[in-house]
Amino acid sequence: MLGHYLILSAILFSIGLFGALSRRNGVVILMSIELMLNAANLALVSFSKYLVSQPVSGQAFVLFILVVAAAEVTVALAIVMEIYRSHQTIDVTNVDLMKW
Amino acid sequence: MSGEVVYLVFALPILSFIIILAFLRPLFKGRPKVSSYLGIALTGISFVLSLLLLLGVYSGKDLAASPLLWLNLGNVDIKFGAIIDGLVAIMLVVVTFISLLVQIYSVGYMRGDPAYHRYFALVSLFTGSMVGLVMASNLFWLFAFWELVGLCSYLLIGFWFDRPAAANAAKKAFIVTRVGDFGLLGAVILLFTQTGTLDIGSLHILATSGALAGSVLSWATIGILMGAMGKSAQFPLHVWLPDAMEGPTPVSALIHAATMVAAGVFLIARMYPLFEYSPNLKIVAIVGGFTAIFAATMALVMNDIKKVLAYSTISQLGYMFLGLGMGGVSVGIFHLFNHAFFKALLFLGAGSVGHATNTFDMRQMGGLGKKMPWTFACFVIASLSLAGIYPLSGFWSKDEIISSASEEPVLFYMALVTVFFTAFYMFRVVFMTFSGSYRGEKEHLHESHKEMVIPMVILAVLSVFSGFFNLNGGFAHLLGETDVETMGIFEVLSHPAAIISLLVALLGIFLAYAVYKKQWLSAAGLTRVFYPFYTLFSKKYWIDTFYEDILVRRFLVNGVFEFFSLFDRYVIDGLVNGAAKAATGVFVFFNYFDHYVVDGLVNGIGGAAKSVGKSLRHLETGQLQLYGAFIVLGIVVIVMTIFIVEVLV
Amino acid sequence: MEIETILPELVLAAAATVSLFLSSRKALWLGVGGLTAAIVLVTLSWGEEISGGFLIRDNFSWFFNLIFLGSALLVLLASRLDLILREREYPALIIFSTIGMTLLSSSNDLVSIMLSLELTSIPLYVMAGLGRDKKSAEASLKYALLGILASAVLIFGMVFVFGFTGETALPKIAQAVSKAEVNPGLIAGLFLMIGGFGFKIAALPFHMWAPDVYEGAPTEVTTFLSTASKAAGLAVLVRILSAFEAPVWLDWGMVLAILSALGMTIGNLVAIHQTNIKRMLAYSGIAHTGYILIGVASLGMDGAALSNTIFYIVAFALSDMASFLSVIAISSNIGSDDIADYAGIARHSPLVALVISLGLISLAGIPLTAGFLAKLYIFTGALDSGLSWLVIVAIINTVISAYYYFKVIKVMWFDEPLKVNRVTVSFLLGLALLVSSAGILVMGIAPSLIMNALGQISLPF
Amino acid sequence: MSQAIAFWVFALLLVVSALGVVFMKNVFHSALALIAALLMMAGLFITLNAEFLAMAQIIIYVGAIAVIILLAIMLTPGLSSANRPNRLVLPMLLLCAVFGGVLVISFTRTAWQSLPAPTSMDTSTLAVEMFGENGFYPVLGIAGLLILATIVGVIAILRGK
Repeated sequence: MLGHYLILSAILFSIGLFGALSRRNGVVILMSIELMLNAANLALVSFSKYLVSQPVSGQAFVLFILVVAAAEVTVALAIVMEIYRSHQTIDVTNVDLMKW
Repeated sequence: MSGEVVYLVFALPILSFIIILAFLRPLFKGRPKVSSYLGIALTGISFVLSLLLLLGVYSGKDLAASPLLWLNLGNVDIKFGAIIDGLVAIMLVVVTFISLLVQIYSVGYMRGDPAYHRYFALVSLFTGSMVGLVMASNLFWLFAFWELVGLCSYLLIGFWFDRPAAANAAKKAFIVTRVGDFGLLGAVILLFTQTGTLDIGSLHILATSGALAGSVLSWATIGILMGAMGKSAQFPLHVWLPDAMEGPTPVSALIHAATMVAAGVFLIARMYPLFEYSPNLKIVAIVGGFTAIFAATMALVMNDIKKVLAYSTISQLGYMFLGLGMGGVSVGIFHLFNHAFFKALLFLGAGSVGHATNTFDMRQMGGLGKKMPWTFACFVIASLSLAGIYPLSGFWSKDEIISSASEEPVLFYMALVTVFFTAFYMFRVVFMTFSGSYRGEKEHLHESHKEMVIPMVILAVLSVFSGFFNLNGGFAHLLGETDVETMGIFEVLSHPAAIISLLVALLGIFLAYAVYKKQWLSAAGLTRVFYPFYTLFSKKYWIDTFYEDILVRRFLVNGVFEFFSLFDRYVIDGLVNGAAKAATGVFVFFNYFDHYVVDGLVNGIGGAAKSVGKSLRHLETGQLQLYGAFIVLGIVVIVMTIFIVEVLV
Repeated sequence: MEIETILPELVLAAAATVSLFLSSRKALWLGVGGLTAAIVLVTLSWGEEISGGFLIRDNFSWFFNLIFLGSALLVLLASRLDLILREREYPALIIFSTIGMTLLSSSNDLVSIMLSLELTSIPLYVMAGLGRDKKSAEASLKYALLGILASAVLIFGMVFVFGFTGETALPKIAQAVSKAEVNPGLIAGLFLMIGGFGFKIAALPFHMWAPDVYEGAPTEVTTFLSTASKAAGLAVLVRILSAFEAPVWLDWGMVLAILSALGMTIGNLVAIHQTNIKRMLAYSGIAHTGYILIGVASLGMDGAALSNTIFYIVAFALSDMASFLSVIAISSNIGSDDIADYAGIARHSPLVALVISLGLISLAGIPLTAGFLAKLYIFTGALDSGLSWLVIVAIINTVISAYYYFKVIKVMWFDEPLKVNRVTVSFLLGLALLVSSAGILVMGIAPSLIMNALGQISLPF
Repeated sequence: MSQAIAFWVFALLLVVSALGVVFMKNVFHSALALIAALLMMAGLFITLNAEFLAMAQIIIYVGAIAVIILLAIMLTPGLSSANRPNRLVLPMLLLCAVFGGVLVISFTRTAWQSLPAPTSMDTSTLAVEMFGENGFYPVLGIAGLLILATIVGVIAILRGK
């Protein structure tokens, strides 16, 4: 059963990664990264159910990942809104004033 | 008091140099004296500290300074440490004391010079580097300070660099001493590769235990001797020193008495165990004996008072080498010790005379004894001391050298003849300068400022008494020699060598008296009789001409320099251009690679509908998602490679 | 956990929180005071070792804490007054980030590493945007989105490690890892984490954000990013790697060596063609991360590698600090970051030109500066660990890098001046410049001063 | 058995809604899909005996994070512009597929050190783990500072010039 959960976690992580790397909309990128963090949570919880001697340290870890995710998404959302204010777009492919 | 004080002796002059250059020169433009006060104060403290060190060593205290670790490379530590023994303590006292007096004297002498700050900064640096050289416990540091001393003397000799003569003299000093330095560098490298250490103490132990012997030791001592000959102006590397008179006179005093030229003698004394166990100690004596008489002959005929003193220094340094080679460390260093005082005094006196008359040509002087009584008295005392007249300081050390040379008849007679010459040329100077009537043009001659006179008086007192230091063997004892023959202040006159050299010296003074004071013999007549010799001496044996015309101009300029410029033009430029082209090429390649291959790959995979060229135009970097892709790609490549290498295989 | 374990952090947190309620100037001074107090506290704690579960305060963390606090203090002193007046949260953000760094270098547990890494990064994402122009906003966006992505990758790496060892505490992880057999999960976990930290320290190929963010962010923030933030990433990387030292089949040393070679080469080659000085310094920083990774790569093999690496980090931080602070001084006067506009600056502002030249000379690794000895130590250490091929690459790179550093120096000292306005430097900025350039010289001339302290640092595992 | 059924249901819905997040044309719909995915995740947590986490997931993720995102999208009209792929979509797909493959290999080929039987757990063991002796509570301080820094940061950003 552990293997199922882990493979699901890997799939979820890859979907999130794909979203983060291929979507133009900044907010969608953020949401995709949330999916990646959720994949990590899933793997952690399943580890703590099936493997780990201290059963819940994985769950505690998850709680802190929730904090991190909340903090990250809040700040990043504010930054995306700021970008919209200055660039009139949240298409990240158009944010390329600086290059090479 | 702990031995670490020695680092303070070194640091204070360096600090003075830094403060003057960094703060006083920009901030106190209008009040130059601030620099001199700072230099004098810090050097004064240094002097007091070295005196304390000397007293400590003298009273037999075991002073040691733990080294400061400077650099640690793998297994090799390069340490900055200090040796504290009698030799170092004596040298520190001499260096800081002469430097202190020279700086006090310079307050008057350099008054009004536009580069006053720079002067005091350089003198401080000079002092500091010499202190560093003296105390260094490691040949690496000794060599570093050796070069720094050379650099400082270059800067000070060329202090008035707008005078071409000064600039040339500085260059000459730098280049000629560099010839010797190559020898020293070779020796240092040789010793390091053969023994793996540059610590002077360890080298001494290796030499005395016989672990270091044979051709290595022989070549190393030859190299060290070359270095010493360059710095201490021994034949044939003596040519820079007379020209070095172009610097300010107090600097000449410093160079001749305590810093630059003393470094060579000190180096041999420092590395004495190596010389003792090599066959080359005799060579030191021969070089010294020959240089002594050789330089004295040229001093006979010079008309410039500072040139006479310069050749006299070379000659006296020859004595020191002779003393080191025949007698031992204490004999050579004792002469260095005494010589420091009276030679500094002679230069300061010459400076005082020159300051008054605006010339150093003795033909433009005469009769100054009445106008400048203090200078006159001091100068005569120093001359008597230099001539080796009982019981002034020069007598004692010179007597030791001559009696130790008595084992080798040839060297002994050369030394005696040199005594005669020395007495003659010194009193030739005294009579030409101070007696008779004034022949120059400048009027209103008067005694110098008191800042200039006081150091001279102090030195005069020391020139009289410093020789008594070794009466009961105290000096030799300080340098670690145990079986010292003591000679009382009167018993010494029963010594035949002493009597002979004293008589020879008096004969020289008498001859000078006869020719230049009473004119019983005419100088012109003497010149005519000894015409071939006169020409030979006054042309300096054509050695300078030989170096400059034949070696430098014909051979170096036309041959070597031409070769170097060709080398420079074709090889170096070619290399540089080639490297630049290669670098550009790599970058261009990289750019192309990036532009066509990387972008092309990315597009080629993705651009099913679009043509590659069109995509290239649109696919720009600056895309944050591309950056993210590289993060992921990096991890994928690393992990997959490791999987393939470690897991799946 | 004893209260004195986190006393410096408490002081800093109090200063940051209170400063939010003060006027900008007072906030600045409170921040300076808090940082100074923390520096004093950390210095007094030198040599003590307090171990408290999630945090371990040993000499390693004390020393790195000094680097962070010192950088933060210098950056705060050097910040332009208009930035401080306009952004009153700025001192608090810098201090929050610094707290994150001090905790990060002391963390002994994956959870606290994750949290303090976020505490370090989030204020930096915000500060990158404080320039309040398009470039600055863009820098902030790129840094934030990529940073979050990298931390998601990092966290996933931690998940693997947790899954394999069942522990979050590093000592226990080290224990479990030392007994492990060849194992894909552990490999993936370690390198996912290296990817996350590699982002933080701008190591190739995780570096691509750096030039854009360095260029767009306010130079004060860039300075902080390139010194303190990079050092923080390296500190935690070294700590994590030392827990993974035991298994021979997990050859991260070779991977880091290859990344190092790539980073040096590409960083230097691209830096040559930069026209913006901040961008040039960004690529130079990528190259220097490569040099530092030489030391990190030889951690397992050479006993002196740790002190060599930290020496390099300090030397690089000081040199980069001197360069970037001078850039602040110059660009706030001439209003440009283009190297071409630096022409002849030495004519009318020789002191600032001197400081930046000193910084660049040290970055290039010329003797008598910190950078030279740092390179010397790292290279000799790598030779002892048998990484001679890497040393050859590094030496070639050093030669290449001299080209673009000296190009800037040449422009400043020998080109005809374009603009006549003199670069004026505020007292505090001047002080910061003086401290950093004095540091470069002192380290270059008397390295034993700092090397002796570094000798007392050891790895916990 | 019932766990297996629940897993498959939640897993399927999770993957579908995750794909929805990425591929929905309308950003607003993407956000709704995110909420769905987060709820599915909570369900999976329950199958893993992590009831407290499931609750936290709903309160924090759905109740806070997702709502913030929704609010931001609704209040800032520009943010809801269409969710289009960039030009690199196919290489990215390949890259992510390879990456996912690497993750799956790592997960499946690792010999996880399994324990004989899953110990019973409930919320009280989590509480002990958090607040008991050697618990995680000191780290809460860092988490608190993190939140504070975040708030300050957001204020600094949105206050504007």
